[in-house]
Amino acid sequence: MLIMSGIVKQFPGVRALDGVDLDVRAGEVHCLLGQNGAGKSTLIKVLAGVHQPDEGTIELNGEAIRPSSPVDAIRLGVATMYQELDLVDGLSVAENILLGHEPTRLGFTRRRALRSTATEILTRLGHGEIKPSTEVGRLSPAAKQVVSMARALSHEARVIVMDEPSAALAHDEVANLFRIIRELTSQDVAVVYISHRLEEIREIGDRVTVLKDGRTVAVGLPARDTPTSQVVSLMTGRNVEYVFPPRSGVAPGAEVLRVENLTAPGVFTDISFAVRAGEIVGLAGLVGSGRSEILEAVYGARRASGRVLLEGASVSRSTTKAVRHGMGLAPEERKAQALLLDQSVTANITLGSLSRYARFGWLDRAREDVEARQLVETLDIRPPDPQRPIKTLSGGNQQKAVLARWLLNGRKLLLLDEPTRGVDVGARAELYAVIRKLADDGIGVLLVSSEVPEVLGLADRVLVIREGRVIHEGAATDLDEHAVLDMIMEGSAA
Amino acid sequence: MNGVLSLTGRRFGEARHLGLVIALVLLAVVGLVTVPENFATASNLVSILSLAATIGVITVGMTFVIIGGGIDLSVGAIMALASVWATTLATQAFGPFIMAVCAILVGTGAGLVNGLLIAYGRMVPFIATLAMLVAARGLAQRMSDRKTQLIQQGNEAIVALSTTRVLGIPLLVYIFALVVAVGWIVLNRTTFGRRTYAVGGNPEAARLAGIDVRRHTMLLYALSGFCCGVAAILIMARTTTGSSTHGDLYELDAIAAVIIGGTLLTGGRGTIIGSILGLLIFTLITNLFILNGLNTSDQLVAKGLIIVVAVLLQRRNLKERAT
Amino acid sequence: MNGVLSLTGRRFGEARHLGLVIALVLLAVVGLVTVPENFATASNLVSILSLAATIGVITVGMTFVIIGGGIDLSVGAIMALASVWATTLATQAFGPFIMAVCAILVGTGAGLVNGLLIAYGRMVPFIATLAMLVAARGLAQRMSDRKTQLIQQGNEAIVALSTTRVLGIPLLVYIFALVVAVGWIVLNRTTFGRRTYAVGGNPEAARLAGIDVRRHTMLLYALSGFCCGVAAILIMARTTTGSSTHGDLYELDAIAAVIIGGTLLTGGRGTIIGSILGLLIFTLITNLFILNGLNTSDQLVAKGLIIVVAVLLQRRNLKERAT
Amino acid sequence: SNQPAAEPSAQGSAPAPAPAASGNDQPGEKVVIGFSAPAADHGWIAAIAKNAEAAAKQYSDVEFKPVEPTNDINAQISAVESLIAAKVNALVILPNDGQQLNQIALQATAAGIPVVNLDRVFPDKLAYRTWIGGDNYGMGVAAGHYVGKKLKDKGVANPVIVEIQGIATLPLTQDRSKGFADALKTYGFSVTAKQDAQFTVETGNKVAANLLQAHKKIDAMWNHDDDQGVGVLAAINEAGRKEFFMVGGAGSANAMREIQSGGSVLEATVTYSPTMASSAIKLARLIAQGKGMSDLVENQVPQSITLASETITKENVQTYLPLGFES
Ligand SMILES: Nc1ncnc2c1ncn2[C@@H]1O[C@H](COP(=O)(O)OP(=O)(O)OP(=O)(O)O)[C@@H](O)[C@H]1O
Ligand SMILES: Nc1ncnc2c1ncn2[C@@H]1O[C@H](COP(=O)(O)OP(=O)(O)OP(=O)(O)O)[C@@H](O)[C@H]1O
Ligand SMILES: [Mg+2]
Ligand SMILES: [Mg+2]
Repeated sequence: MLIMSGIVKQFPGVRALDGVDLDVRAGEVHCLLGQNGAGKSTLIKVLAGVHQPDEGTIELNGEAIRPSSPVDAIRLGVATMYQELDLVDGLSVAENILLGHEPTRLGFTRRRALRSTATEILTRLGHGEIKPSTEVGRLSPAAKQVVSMARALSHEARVIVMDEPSAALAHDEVANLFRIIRELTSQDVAVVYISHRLEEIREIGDRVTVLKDGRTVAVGLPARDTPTSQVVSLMTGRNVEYVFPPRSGVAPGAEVLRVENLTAPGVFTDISFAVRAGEIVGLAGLVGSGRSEILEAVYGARRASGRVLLEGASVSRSTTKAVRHGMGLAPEERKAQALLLDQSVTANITLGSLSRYARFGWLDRAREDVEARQLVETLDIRPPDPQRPIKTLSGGNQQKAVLARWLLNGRKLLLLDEPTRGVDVGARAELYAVIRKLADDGIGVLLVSSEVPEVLGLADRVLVIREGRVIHEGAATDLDEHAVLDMIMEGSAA
Repeated sequence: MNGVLSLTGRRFGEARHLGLVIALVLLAVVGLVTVPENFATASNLVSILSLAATIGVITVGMTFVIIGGGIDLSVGAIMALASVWATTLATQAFGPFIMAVCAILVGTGAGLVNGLLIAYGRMVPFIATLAMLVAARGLAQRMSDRKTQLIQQGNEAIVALSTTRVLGIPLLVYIFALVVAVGWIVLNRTTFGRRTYAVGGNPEAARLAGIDVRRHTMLLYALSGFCCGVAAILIMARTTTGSSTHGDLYELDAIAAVIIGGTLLTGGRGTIIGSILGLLIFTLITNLFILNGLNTSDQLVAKGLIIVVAVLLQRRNLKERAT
Repeated sequence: MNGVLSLTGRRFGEARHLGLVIALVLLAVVGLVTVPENFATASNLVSILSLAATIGVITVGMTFVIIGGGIDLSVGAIMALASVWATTLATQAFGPFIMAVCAILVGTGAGLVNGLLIAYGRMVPFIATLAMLVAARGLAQRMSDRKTQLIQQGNEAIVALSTTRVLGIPLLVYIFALVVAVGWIVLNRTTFGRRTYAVGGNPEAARLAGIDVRRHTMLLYALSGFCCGVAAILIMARTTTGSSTHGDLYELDAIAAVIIGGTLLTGGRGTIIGSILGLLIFTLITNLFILNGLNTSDQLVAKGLIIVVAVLLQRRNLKERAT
Repeated sequence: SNQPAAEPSAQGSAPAPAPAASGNDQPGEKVVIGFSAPAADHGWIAAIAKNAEAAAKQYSDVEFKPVEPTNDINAQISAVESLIAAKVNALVILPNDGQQLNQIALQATAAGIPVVNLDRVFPDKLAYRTWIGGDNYGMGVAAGHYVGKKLKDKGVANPVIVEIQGIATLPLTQDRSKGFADALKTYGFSVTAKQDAQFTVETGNKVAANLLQAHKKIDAMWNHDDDQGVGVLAAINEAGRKEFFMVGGAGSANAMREIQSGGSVLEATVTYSPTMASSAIKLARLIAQGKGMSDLVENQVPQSITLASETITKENVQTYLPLGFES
């Protein structure tokens, strides 16, 4: 039904797509796999009319098309959910969902129709509780993702493209998403689905196309039956064990962090726990359970009552002091909270430790460059050019640069909020190894992840958070995915 | 939970204006205490509104431009050019109606040029409209030969906008109110208005959603130019002249009113009501100073302090609501 | 691959400035053609630089503020206030050195107040510095009783900055060059400069990376105030006076120079060199008009057109490089 | 022809200077006269620039070299620098501020270029050869006498006298106000309220509108400048106020017509004539050619010439109307 062939897209200095083929059938879920920077997002942007291809053809239902703008693509029946949330904060949920094709009469918005259409779509998505009149800027990241999805569904589309829709979603939300996708495919809509989570591909996908370095390396693999190892080696060109690094078995050292009765009214209540040197502590919970806020409060970036002790000393609540005392935070939303998009990879990596390269405020740029280059190599950030503006990197590679920021100088405590969001399988394994190695070197790590297996596999100890309270604390080895999910969900329906 | 969120959302908006309203009320109280016999008279209130009318109309256009992520430095100059063009002897020969049409056409045209340069020439709005400021003033000087152009006999209908009163209020105040009302409706009730928020708040998202961002941007500047044209009619009515010196530094006042009214310079947020309240604060300050016989130097110092206090007060108010 | 990439990266930067350089060269050619005997003289070039010096120093501070995500409308007013304060009879009694120190302290102090209001009072920069503009001008008028204050006998050392020449170039041009050089170094070679880009580009990210964003913001405005203090010394040297009217509308010129130089009003990007080139373009335009003795109104129109052409030219050049 | 043109400008705004009786207008050696003034965004200043240019055009031996008018001191200094560098034979300078341009005028004089200082005066007499200008203090005095006498005749006790100034930071504004106050004092009166405007129609309108609200009953008003006076009158008409009389300043043609037609609150205006610019050019030419003023005995042009400020009322407006400038 949709055939893209020989697509080439050249950016200044990078050939992002170098002859890609894609063949999608009506009513199927077609998965697009590839490492960070393989060209997945670029390919779908070509399809969506955002980028014009330098070469290649697109055929929809047997007709050659050449979408020259997003409007064009939408009119042709291609709706897209982009990787980066692209919502307008100042507008309401309903206005965002129907942006660009609002119901109107003589230029006036038909507000009742707008609201009811939005409510309908949201209800269909299982999120009737999101009020259409709420300002989008005030929603949590997860809710924004839902709105973004609702927008894609608001079009009468024959093809719906989803670029990492599950990255910001927790377990139950993903199930919900899959329900919607099945509903769509049953109506013969084709879904192009991008994700780095292979188990999702296996659950929802029909066929898989694999990209590597801007080229198609496999077409139409059966999603359920292709062995993981084959997919991974196609993507990476080598065999990667998708496993967690072994725990060292050494008993954790002295207490690095102690949190006592941390409370922020309405967000989290009475949180107490400790992190020891060499220990990874995971926070599990639903989206919206307040884990990010706990991390921010510990870091001094958010006001809360209670005490935070670092190596026994009370730290005053400012991020500057937190960093000086040896903490580091890799925040959840990299674009909004972590990156200087216009700056080079180097400048982004060294931002948290500038004083390390300075004497009397004078920067030693050569040393800065050398160390950044080393990290780029260690973490395999691609393309491996530290001088490149970071905004030209793919999402996953940007995420690696965010982590790299805190690997530079001796941290005592790292706070990682969804550190593998949007990171591909191969790199994920490397990141796990890096995080484990940091712990083995005596750093305390506090980890938030919406992927329960990740928390269980990586952490030594797990805190389960529900509605802003700790409801369970115990060794990761004593828990399994089901037990955690039960705890997380329990009572949440009420 | 969600209910609470949307509720705070609405309260937030109200609280924002509440701060401005409190500031206005405080200023009014100061007026009542210091000059009781002159301040609260009908004629003084009418006078304040008449003074606010010209720049108020411009402020409406400016609010659109700033919400749409731009800025328009050329408003005062465009108004001057429109007033001069409409009062040349050649134009005046056609009578008051054509003069008004001429002012509006010239204003809209100049705004359109701004819009073209910014949307299609991709110039930074600050620079494009600065260039327009300079050029429009120059052109106005050329056309008028640097003379103040009086409205001739036979065309007093224009001046009548200022001198004719209905229910004790000059016509130009009604025009001001009309522009505000229409502006509010367009911004809040039409797709054009709502899309303005999208274009200013996240142009990339707007583009991906299929909005023609360039065309929309161009129209915003044309709209601002249109408002300048209307303002030119009002200033002609008030001063009985067209002049290249009209509207000097209006851009600063209009932008300040918009920003004090809660619109962000980065675009994507803001309200017409806020801008108008902001403008009324400025107008009221000047009125109070002159009623109290303060000299300009002291006025300036006091004005600076009042702005700071008003804004801090407003912020405080916001914060209390927020926590 | 890497070499090529970083090369294009560097080329990109050059291209941006290249556009400005081309515009400058074109203007110079116009000068050579229209007034061959007067334009390319050493004395005219020195005159251009002297004219650019005062506002140039202010532009350096403005570049920092704008890269840091802010804006400073009060520069001209702060310069005026500093010049008046430094030339009161009371200050003049202490001699030229203390006068200079006084100008710098007053400038820095006023900038610090801006910084405090913006960073800790969380006022929008536009409004806070607008309030400072108004208040500082008012204060300068009060202090000077609205009179121009002459530099007294015995304090001619200040004036000597303008009249003494080394290698045929007045001292104040050297001061200008020094400020530009130091500004460049601070912006490009120190942590302070790097942090300025971070604070302007993504304040939230900067905060989470451990930068004290508020303190840094405050310092940026203090720095801008400091530059205004230095500029006050230069304007005192050039005019032999302190006056509340000095630096009228310098804010617009400085901001325009910064923006034409490629710094974004949204912050996080920009260069000192670009700003200075932008400023020189404006100065050169003025100089050419002076030499050609054009009539004012035509000059304004021409100026507007030249700005548009220069910017479009620059954009075109960029685009060619990009594709 | 070497005779000055009979009619300099069709507009009539630049009055034709009467040909001198002697041979001073006979062409002499060729001279270049540089001219620098503030930006012409004001009727009076515009008239200055036009008059200067028209006067220069009358002489075949004068090359007129104006530079970009500007309101920025720094730029005006630069402009004069360029004229010095161009080695003109004489300079006519109307400075934005005499004190601030003093230094550069000194430089010009030092470079051997005679400077004719027009209107706003340089504090240092070494800075210029000749000064010609209006009498700001005298202008205030003239207005003060008109107002004082009229109120005295009417027998008004404790009159409300309102003054609308021009740009407050100009020394000339302060001089005018002082003359006004001093003259009023001789009648036992004083100014009740004063506010400054910016010499533009619009600011005049704004200030007047507010002042009228501040004072419900006014006896007399003096407005320093007829340019802004158009706006002041509009505000008065809008408010429908008629209980007082008003005196203008400078002497624009428009104000004179208003006086002539009667029925307006504007009863008189005190002159500050831009014709001084024509004279300044003539003086600069004479100085550069080393001639004197032929009506005087002296061989050289005098060091200073002050124009008298005259009071124009309905009675004498006829004679002044041809000299009025279009604001
Ligand atoms: N606007 C751009 N300018 C220059 N290079 C770009 C641009 N957009 C993407 N690229 C480059 O194109 C390549 C493909 O990027 P793309 O975003 O398509 O990857 P992806 O497969 O979606 O990766 P991820 O899984 O990390 O999201 C990368 O090398 C990236 O750096
Ligand atoms: N700006 C805000 N204003 C009001 N409430 C907010 C805001 N941001 C978050 N919240 C609320 O705070 C709670 C925690 O939010 P958040 O979604 O960040 O938690 P989380 O556990 O970190 O989830 P995630 O997996 O998305 O990181 C939620 O109830 C959310 O609605
Ligand atoms: Mg991607
Ligand atoms: Mg979170």
